[in-house]
Amino acid sequence: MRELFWLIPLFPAFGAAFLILFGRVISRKLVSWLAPSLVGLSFLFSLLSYIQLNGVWVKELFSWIKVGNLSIPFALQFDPLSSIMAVTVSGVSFLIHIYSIGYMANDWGYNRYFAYLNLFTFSMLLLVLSANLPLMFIGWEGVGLCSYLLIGFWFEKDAAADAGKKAFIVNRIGDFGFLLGIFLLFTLFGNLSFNYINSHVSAVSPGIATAAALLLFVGATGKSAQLPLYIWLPDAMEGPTPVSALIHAATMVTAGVYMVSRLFPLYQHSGFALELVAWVGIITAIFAATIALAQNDIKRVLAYSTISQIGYMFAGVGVGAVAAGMFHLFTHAFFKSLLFLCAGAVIHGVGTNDMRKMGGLRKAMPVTFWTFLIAALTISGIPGFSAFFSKDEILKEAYLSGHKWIWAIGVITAGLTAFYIFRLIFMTFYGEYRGEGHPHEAPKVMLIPMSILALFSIIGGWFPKSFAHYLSPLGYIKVIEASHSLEIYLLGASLILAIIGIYIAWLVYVKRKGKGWNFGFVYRVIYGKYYVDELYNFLFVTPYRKGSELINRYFDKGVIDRTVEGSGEAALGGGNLLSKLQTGLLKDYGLWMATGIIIGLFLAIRSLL
Amino acid sequence: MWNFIYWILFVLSLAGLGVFLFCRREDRAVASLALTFASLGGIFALMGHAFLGTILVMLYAGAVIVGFIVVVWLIVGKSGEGKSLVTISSIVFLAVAFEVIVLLSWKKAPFKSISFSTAELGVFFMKDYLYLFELTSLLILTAVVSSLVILRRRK
Amino acid sequence: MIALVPLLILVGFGIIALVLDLFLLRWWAKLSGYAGLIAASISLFFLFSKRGKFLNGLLVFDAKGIYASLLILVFTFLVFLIADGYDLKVGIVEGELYILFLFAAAGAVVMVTTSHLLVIFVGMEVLSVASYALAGLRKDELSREASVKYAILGVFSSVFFVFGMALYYGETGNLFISPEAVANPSPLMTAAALFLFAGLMFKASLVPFHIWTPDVYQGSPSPVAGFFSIVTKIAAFLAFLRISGFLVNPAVRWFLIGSIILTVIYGNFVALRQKDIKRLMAYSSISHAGYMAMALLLGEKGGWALLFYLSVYGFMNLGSFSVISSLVENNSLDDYKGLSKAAPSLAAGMAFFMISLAGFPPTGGFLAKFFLFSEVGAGGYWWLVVIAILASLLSVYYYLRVVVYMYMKGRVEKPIFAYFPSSLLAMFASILFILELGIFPRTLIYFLRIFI
Amino acid sequence: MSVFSLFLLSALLFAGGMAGFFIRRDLVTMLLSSEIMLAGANLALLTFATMRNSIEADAIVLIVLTVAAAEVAVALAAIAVVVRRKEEATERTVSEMKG
Repeated sequence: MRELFWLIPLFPAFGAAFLILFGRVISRKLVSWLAPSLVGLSFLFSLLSYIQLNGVWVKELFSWIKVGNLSIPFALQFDPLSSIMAVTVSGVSFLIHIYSIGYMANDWGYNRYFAYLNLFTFSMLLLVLSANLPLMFIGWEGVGLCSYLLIGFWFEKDAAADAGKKAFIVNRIGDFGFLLGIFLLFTLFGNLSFNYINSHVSAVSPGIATAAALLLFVGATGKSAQLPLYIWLPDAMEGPTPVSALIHAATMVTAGVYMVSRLFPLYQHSGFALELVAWVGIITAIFAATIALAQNDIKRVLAYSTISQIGYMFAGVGVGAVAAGMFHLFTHAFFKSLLFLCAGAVIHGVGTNDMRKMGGLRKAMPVTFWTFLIAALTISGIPGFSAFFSKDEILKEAYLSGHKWIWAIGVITAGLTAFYIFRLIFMTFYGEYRGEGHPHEAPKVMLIPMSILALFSIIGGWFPKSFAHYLSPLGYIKVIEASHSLEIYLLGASLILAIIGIYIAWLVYVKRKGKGWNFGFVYRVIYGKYYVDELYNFLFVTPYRKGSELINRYFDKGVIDRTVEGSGEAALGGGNLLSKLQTGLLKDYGLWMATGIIIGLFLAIRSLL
Repeated sequence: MWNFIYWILFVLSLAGLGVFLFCRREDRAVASLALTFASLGGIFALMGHAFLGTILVMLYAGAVIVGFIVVVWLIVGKSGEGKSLVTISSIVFLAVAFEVIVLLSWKKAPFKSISFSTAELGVFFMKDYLYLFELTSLLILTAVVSSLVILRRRK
Repeated sequence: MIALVPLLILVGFGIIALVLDLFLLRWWAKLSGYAGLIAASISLFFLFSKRGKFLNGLLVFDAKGIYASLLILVFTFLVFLIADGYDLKVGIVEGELYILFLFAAAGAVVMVTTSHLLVIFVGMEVLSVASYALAGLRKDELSREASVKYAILGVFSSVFFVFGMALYYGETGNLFISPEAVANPSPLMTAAALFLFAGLMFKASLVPFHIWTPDVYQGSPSPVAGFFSIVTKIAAFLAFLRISGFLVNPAVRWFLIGSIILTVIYGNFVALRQKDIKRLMAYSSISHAGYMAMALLLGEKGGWALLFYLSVYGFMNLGSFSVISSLVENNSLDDYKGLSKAAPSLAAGMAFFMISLAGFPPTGGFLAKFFLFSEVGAGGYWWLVVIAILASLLSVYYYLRVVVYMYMKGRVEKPIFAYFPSSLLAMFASILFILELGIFPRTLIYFLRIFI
Repeated sequence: MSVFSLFLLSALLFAGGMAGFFIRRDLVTMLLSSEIMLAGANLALLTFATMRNSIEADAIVLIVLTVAAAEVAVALAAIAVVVRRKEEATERTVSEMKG
């Protein structure tokens, strides 16, 4: 596979080109076969390459740009880090392609949808497999563009078109930083390949490295929806649900984490930049989790959850545990896309996003329920499920590297996560059905990918060797060993908080409704201490819900949205004002030119003195 | 004596400019500019560039100004003031014709030691500035075609 | 003398077309126009090895000039293709269209293959005089207005150039642009430089001499606006490049830098609110002129980045104008609503050009900006690059607005458009070249770096 | 007659022409103002030529005069077309496009 791995991104590229050119004339059936099978081929090749991988493979396809001392080959790189991404991206993308066959079956833009989806997969694979920054930037812009196209896919809805625009503009702000970062690195190193930068990073002063790292991180916050550039992601949920699953949960939004991991030595050299990454990550994690507590739109809960989980990954990478961050990225891809696909199945069956109009779907949609439950248990960090391993790896590393506060916030966030995700489960699947219409189970073509993802959500964390060992050929991944007792103590803390979170969710959303469900031993243990319910409700749940609503209303909608929209309006206003200068009258035009000349003459006379 | 004539021309050219700037009537403003250009032609001749002075007077005071007057006449003439314009343009035309004759018979260059003859200028054009000479003819051709295209009415 | 051949071919075929048009052989006149462009381009290839100075140094036939001439011819050819369908539809069945384009292109070629100020001036005037007529071709209110405005402001600005020449002559005694002369920072030379710059900035649409651009673009027939947006710019920027030695003088440099800053800000901000596609393209071209002018700060060193940018920019802009022309003077953005359903290929093409103009990879628009900005940054103007990139962020908004109108807004009545085969050909060729320059730019860059 | 007075006249013509561009209200006279500026520039050229005693300036002025005549012919034609339609030609007649 060493000679062939460069084909991985080309399969979906071919599919996208074919569908864009001939999408109007070929039948849906052909598209249903073609688009997923091409991504399937990518997945197959990634898997085979992953198995055979030893060391770092670089393949230079052709010399893309060669200008003086700047040489940018069109080179792809397959190494432990990119192999994880390639396998994850192509795998999840493959399953979502299949799921989409069912989900989009009745949409008039079927062929266009698959063209975009293939194009997205291509761009994402290019992003992760590129061996240098400019090529990565192409993928980076490409995924942004596809995301924009797919968010606005149902552009008949104004909200969708607006959301697409918002996503695009916010991402552009990030990309601006990214591009400046590339320019800066170019002037510093004169070579933009990752391997070169990573091995020569000690040649520059930490201050300059910090500047470059932070500029790139601006791009990462935009793409990965971190504070303060996260606002586009919740709105992005206007797109079709499989798109949310693929782009806005499993793959594209993790690009920032991947980029920081890729250039980890640069961040490490800077020190400050790495610390900032960790703090931005963990603050985003808890911030988004609190907002998720009060959402009623099923997809918005998941959107904030995504922001929060990516915050975890950044925190992991930021405290120096690249392996842990990547591990969580890997497991997150499965359980978060599963969550979205389940949500999609629910929306498909009920016809609404509003959880208040759901309830009691357990019986109508059994498969969806069980897979959803698996995903929920995974994200809550219940032992045995994949995220248990990855999340606790991050928290452990944070603790061991001395970031005790980050660890504490992380543990609290774990509790909040468990609460909001089970709130979602209870509101959706328990109690009485509160909506209209007849909920029905999704078709098999949707259920099969869900089941596969459920399986991976469970076993995705069972690695015989740790991620750190696998990534160690990169040279900058260190393996930390903790004492066994400390590890158990650390695990216990987050586990207890998670269980408490689930329990409160149960108390609030199941028990209080009077139609309780026997929740096994947890229920029995705390049975008879009913006042705890009230107390928790008073002390914990109500303030929190109020607080998160406040944050949502005043900070999220008020400050950040206002800033973005405000600057847009300011720009438009500025344009209006300046365009007044164009009066249409020749004399005013002449006046402009005369002014120019007079200023010029003034300059000339000044140079005399 | 020449100095005196120079200063008279100097003042006259500025006077023409002044009238142009501050006269209300468009036609008179344009006609007064003929005075400016005519005096400038004289100054050119005094400087030893009699040929250029002739060209300037013919081109501007003659062709261009009369052309402008025609256009102004198109505008103002519709309000019944055409007659005075005809008078003005005839006066300008006669004056210009007179000056051109004077300038063409001009031999002296009172303020210059060496004067170039028109023949020398021709040689210069044929040798050093041949390319520019040809380009100018291209320009004139383009201008003719352009004017025709602009003036053509819609079919 | 042999270097005159391309010019002679252009003018010769122009005159042949003129005669044919006189005898009402319109089709043959058009053919003569095409033939002239092709023959002149071919002659450029053969004459590439004959580089040097001709005609007492008035004609400088160097790699830069030859490449720019080729660009001018290629883009004029594209304009021909665009105009071909357009003239039938709008009722301009005048063979003069092609004749004027040929003469204008000849003027532009004269401008780029010289380093003598007077030749630049005469070439510029040939280009301008033809342009005034071209702007007024459509024979309606707006077109007439565009023609008059362009002509009066054009004459006004050309006076600046003449005055600059006079001062330059006063200082040096001739009008050849020599490195020693332009590097002289005497007050007279500074003033000369500023006046010369003013004249060229008018053609290149740099603030505050940009002011004619939106009105003239809006009023002119679409293919003509496309022609103005690129051929005039190539000629102006090449002439600029020849006199860029003036920029060692701080007064002149700051004059240009100030103008660049104002240009990128003004162009991008005002484009935000435009409702007319041709006005939008005009403001977009103003802002692009601002980016390109940044390369001038590096002098000859920035020449290759400038020429690469011009090559890509020409295809992007003419591509958009091929679509704009296909909508036959329905230029409001509202006319683009629902175009994606009615004319998917036109909409897709337009979307592609907009994305390229906004500078997204892997289109050529990205690479052009990338090279230009990194070169200017490496030349020590980082802060200017930052301003330019910040301002260009805004451009994403208005370029994508066009895409949004085409793809994301429906309407009841169908958009009015026509498929012109030749115009479509121009569109596809542009797409191809933009992708080619974006993905395999090596050959061109190699050429530009070696020779320029 | 002094070089200084010639330059003064040239500058006055240039400035006066520029002023005329803003003072006169008709397109025709605005165009003519540009021609006065041009005459100023030509005078400056010839003054330099007198100082340098060179024939080149004569050639330059001759070409500039021709160019100006060509320009004016086309501009005048454009104005005449407006006049034909609108009965007048001030700057307000041609201010449809703006913004």
